[in-house]
Amino acid sequence: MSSTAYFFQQFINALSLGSIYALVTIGLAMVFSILRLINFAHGDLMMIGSYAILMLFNAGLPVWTAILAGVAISGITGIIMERLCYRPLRGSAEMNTLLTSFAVVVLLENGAVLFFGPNTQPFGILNFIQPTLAVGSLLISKIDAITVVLTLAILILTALFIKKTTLGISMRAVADDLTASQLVGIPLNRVIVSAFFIGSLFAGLAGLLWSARAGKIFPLMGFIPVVKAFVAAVIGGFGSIPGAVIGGYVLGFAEVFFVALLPPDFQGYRDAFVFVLLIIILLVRPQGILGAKAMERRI
Amino acid sequence: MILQVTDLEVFYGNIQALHGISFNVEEGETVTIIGSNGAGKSTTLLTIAGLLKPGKGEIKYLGTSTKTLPADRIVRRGISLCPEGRRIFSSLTVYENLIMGAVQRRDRKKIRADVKWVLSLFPDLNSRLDQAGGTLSGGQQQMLAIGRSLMSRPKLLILDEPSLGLAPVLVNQIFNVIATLKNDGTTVLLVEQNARRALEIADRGYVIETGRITMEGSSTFLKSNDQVKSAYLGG
Amino acid sequence: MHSGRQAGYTFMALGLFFLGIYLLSAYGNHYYQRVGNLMMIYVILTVSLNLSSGIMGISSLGQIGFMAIGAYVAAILTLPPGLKERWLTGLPHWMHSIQTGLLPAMLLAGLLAAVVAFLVGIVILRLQGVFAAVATLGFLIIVKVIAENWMTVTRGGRGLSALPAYTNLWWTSTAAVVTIYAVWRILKSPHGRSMIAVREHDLAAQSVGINAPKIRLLAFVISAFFTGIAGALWANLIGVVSPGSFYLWLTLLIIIMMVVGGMGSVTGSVISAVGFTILLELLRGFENKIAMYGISYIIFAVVFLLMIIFRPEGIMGDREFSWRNVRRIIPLP
Amino acid sequence: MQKKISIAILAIATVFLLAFSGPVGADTVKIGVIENLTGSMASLDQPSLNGVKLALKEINDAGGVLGKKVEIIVRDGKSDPATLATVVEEILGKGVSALTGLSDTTMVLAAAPAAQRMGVSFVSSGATSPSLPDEVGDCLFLEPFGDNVQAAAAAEYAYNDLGAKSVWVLYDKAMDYTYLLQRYFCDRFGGLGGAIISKATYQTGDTDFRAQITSLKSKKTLPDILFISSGPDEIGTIVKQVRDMGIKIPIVGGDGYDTPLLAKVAGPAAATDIYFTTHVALDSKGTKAFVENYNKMFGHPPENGFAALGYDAFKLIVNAVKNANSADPKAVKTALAATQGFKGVTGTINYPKGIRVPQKSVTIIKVDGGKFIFEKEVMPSEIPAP
Repeated sequence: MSSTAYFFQQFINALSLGSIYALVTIGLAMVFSILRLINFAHGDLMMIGSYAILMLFNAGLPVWTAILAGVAISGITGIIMERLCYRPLRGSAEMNTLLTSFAVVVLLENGAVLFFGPNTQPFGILNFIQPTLAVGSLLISKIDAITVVLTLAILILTALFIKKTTLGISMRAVADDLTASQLVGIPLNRVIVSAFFIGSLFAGLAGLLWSARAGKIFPLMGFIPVVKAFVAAVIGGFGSIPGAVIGGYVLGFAEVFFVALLPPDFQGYRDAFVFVLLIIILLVRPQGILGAKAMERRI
Repeated sequence: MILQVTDLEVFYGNIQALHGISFNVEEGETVTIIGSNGAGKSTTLLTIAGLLKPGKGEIKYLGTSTKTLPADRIVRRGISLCPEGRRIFSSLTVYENLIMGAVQRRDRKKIRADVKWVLSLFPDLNSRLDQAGGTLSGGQQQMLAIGRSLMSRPKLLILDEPSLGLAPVLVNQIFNVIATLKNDGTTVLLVEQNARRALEIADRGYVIETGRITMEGSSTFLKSNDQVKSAYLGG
Repeated sequence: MHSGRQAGYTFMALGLFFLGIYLLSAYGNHYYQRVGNLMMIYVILTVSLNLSSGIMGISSLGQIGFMAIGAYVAAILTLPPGLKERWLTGLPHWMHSIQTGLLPAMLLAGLLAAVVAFLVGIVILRLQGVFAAVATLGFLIIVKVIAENWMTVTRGGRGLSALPAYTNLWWTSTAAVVTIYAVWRILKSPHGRSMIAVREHDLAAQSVGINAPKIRLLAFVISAFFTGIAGALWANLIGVVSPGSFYLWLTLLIIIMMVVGGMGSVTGSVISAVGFTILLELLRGFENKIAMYGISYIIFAVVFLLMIIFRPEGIMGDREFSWRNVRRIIPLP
Repeated sequence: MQKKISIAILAIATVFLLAFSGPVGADTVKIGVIENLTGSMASLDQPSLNGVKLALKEINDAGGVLGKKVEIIVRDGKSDPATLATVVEEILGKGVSALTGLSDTTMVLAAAPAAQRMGVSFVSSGATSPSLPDEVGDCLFLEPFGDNVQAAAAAEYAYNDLGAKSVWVLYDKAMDYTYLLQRYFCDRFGGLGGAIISKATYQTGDTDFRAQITSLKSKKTLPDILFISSGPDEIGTIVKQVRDMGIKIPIVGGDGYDTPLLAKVAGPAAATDIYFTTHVALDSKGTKAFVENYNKMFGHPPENGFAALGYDAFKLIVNAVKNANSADPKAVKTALAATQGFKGVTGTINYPKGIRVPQKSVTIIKVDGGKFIFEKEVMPSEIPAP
């Protein structure tokens, strides 16, 4: 394998990993920008979406129906989560809502252990599109290709939604100035519920892609992606949706090339490196690498 | 009577900000509330707008109570508060800011017509529709804020310190717009530190001090009152 | 009430407490002793977290990182020399022959945790609110990754085992009493008042001459010191330290204990740590009875959610225990 | 308010203290089972508990032991050392004859010292670190073979039977088991004259191994085999991604592969040309009954090899109780140490004098098209020191 081919192969790895991070991060950032809530339970929506898809598929639904229904279940779970756990806490200290989201994680993960059992389960429902695509000496797994294309499509749709629709503009307005947006008559609950719903849909979809790549699901699967998405959100300037996307890709690339370029003895330090990066960004560029001036006052 | 406030009491935690104030606004009137900093003017307005919940008292709008309604429902009923400090959406464009003012409305065609109308009131904004709100000058931001409030087509427009921190030329411009609105028949509740200008334009006025209404009457009466003169009109 | 009499009550209460400890160590079975030890360690952890998070208001999710540091320091110090030589080749040579007792191990564990807190604090304490929370969570993960990867000093994922079981109820209860006393004294001192002032209003406090960054760092470092000691006690109680032991579950547990007890209340932290230790054991018993494993954590999470929704200030708010209040319900002499 | 709460807590505490200090009956033989039924280890330990339950049912259906029924006292360690150290005391307080359970070395190290102090034997059902018995003491027994034995068997099989002269190693850095396995493998493979091209690592919970695999692909000369040291939860994903990226080199590994997940996650096409060492071939005659009964009792076949290990460990203890003709922990310990020729599902167990790691033969399984095929049963000729 030539070094250029090697580089491109790693590039594709990073692109597809970054795409999933971006999908997860958008939901996290959307909710954060509106509520200043870091929702750790966001990752568990990936888990719930994946389990729902698998169960519906096992119950005999056609693949695509199962996927649509499963992703929808993830979205609805997000709405329920907001209604039961976060709405009663609206306006209380940031730390309290953060801790609440931790408690929700404990609740959902142990609930899943109880309900689905602790064991890893194979997730092969997309296996019929498994084979790889050979481009020259490059091998692209089709699931990667789908991930990248699907993510791009969603990103474009999201951008249009945020830019053009009243609801999208409302979300930005609420993120900008909560008080003023109430004064002009933006229905706050509807905007918050929408943000949770959309974010949770994306989480469900990311769960599908994540599980399809890994080929398995387990009750605790949501935690690592949400922590990573967290870092991605910080890289992009917490709360900014374009930033979330860029942060997701930057993190994907950083992780892949960290492992690719460093000797094995240091590969284990990957996550430490990721978090050192996070702390440095928080300190030096708290507005994220996008650096929009408007983000600064968030800190 | 479009707005009737009775014995309103508001608390911030344990601190009482309003000690039972009462006032009313008739349809088509322009009413001003004057008072010094911290007297409770903004608190009163935010309570009417539904952002603060009253401890005691009643707020009646067109005969029905609004004190338990959320802010967005109050806007839909026809009250629009243009807040102190403008609070425009700085990362949204001027056009988007205006659209947000009409977020409760569904009549797209009329909204577009109203954007034109607001732009005719504030021609300065015309060339900046795609500019981010945060990049506007202070005066333009104030115009945008008023314009945004007008976009909900309110029956009662509440303006909180619209002239604060503006150059005299701009103050004139703002008050001219208020006069236009008044002539068009909009009911306006105006809170101002610039009491002289406020009393010039208003039909009636109230004086608020440390959370209580201490004086009320027609603008002419207040303008000629010695206490008002010495405290708010610079002797 | 006369202050001398209050001191008298306090000494009597302490006497009773240590009598209880004596009875438990002499006659209690190992299970109750174990629960008692863990209870005391949780008291230390919760009270010291309360100093930095509750009283000082630093949103820290990284506290358990200091516990990990303390536990590893103590483990390395108390590990039998033969094993040290075989496993920890990265240590300087002179350390291979050293095996300390618990007291020096505890103190050094606390000190090193404090030093790390000082260095980390200089950097991280510039952040506020959720961003501090994120950064400290990052610190926790970094500590775990280092513990997993620094093979020649921490033995990686395999952890350090065969540690002497030095820790007993006397050690843990004494350390808990010392921690409570120290944090209480800090809370009642001018430093404590400065901390509350900075927490309540940073700028206002600075304008009256309080050095806010310094006082935040102070609280962070002292809190890390006691947390490090708890880590040392834990290491020589359980007998094995591994990277996964000091992670999210423990982090969440002590934060919940602190919040439920009341952020800012030392009394609340003690009540809550004691109460939760018992509650968790009871829930475990319940879980065994119905054989639905995992339900205890679910109940635990629901209790916390209800608490934070309906009584966000916790059991005690920021009030403290006083003999005066006790006299109101129980007629003391 | 807070007073009421503290009084309530005191009351609850009292009730709780009373509730757990009931008298210990002598009409049953009690065996403690300590497993991580929740948390990160649950996917290994829950099947292990199921194995124990199956064994219990079979034993009691056949009349128990010493004329008494056998009773298990199960506690969840929650994959948390502090909880483990607590629940083990709780179980020991109930007068058990012996303890079993746990599939991870660190977890055993947290739980077993208390048993050692009380002189109650602990048979680790799943942990395979050969140095474990020496780290804890004479009460600790391994049911499975040590990692050094299976790694040596894998190395000898790779070198001699597969003709491999070079290897690329990928291992999980966060697990004791995976670290030791690759270390012993490299010791033995190097000792035979094989070359270790390079090593790469990952951590439990990772789901993306492409960066490591791509760096393997970039090597000038590819190795003859890949030795991938992984736990049961990751191996399927790794195999899938290795094969997805077009690498057809044979893969060799240890008993972590012994899970239906390998074939199911990777898919039958990818799960080919894989060789691993394990305790037992689940399709062989000796295990057929076990698999069927397990299926009958739990509604699904064994999740992984830990089910069989838990089953055997429990029967091993009951066998010792029978041999000792006593439920006294000391007698059971002596009988355990003297175990010879105990036939379990996972092989025949002998404890040589003074050694509490069984001398068991190693089964080598070949995976072809997702099917596990018994290859051979071996005893390595040379075993690296623990």
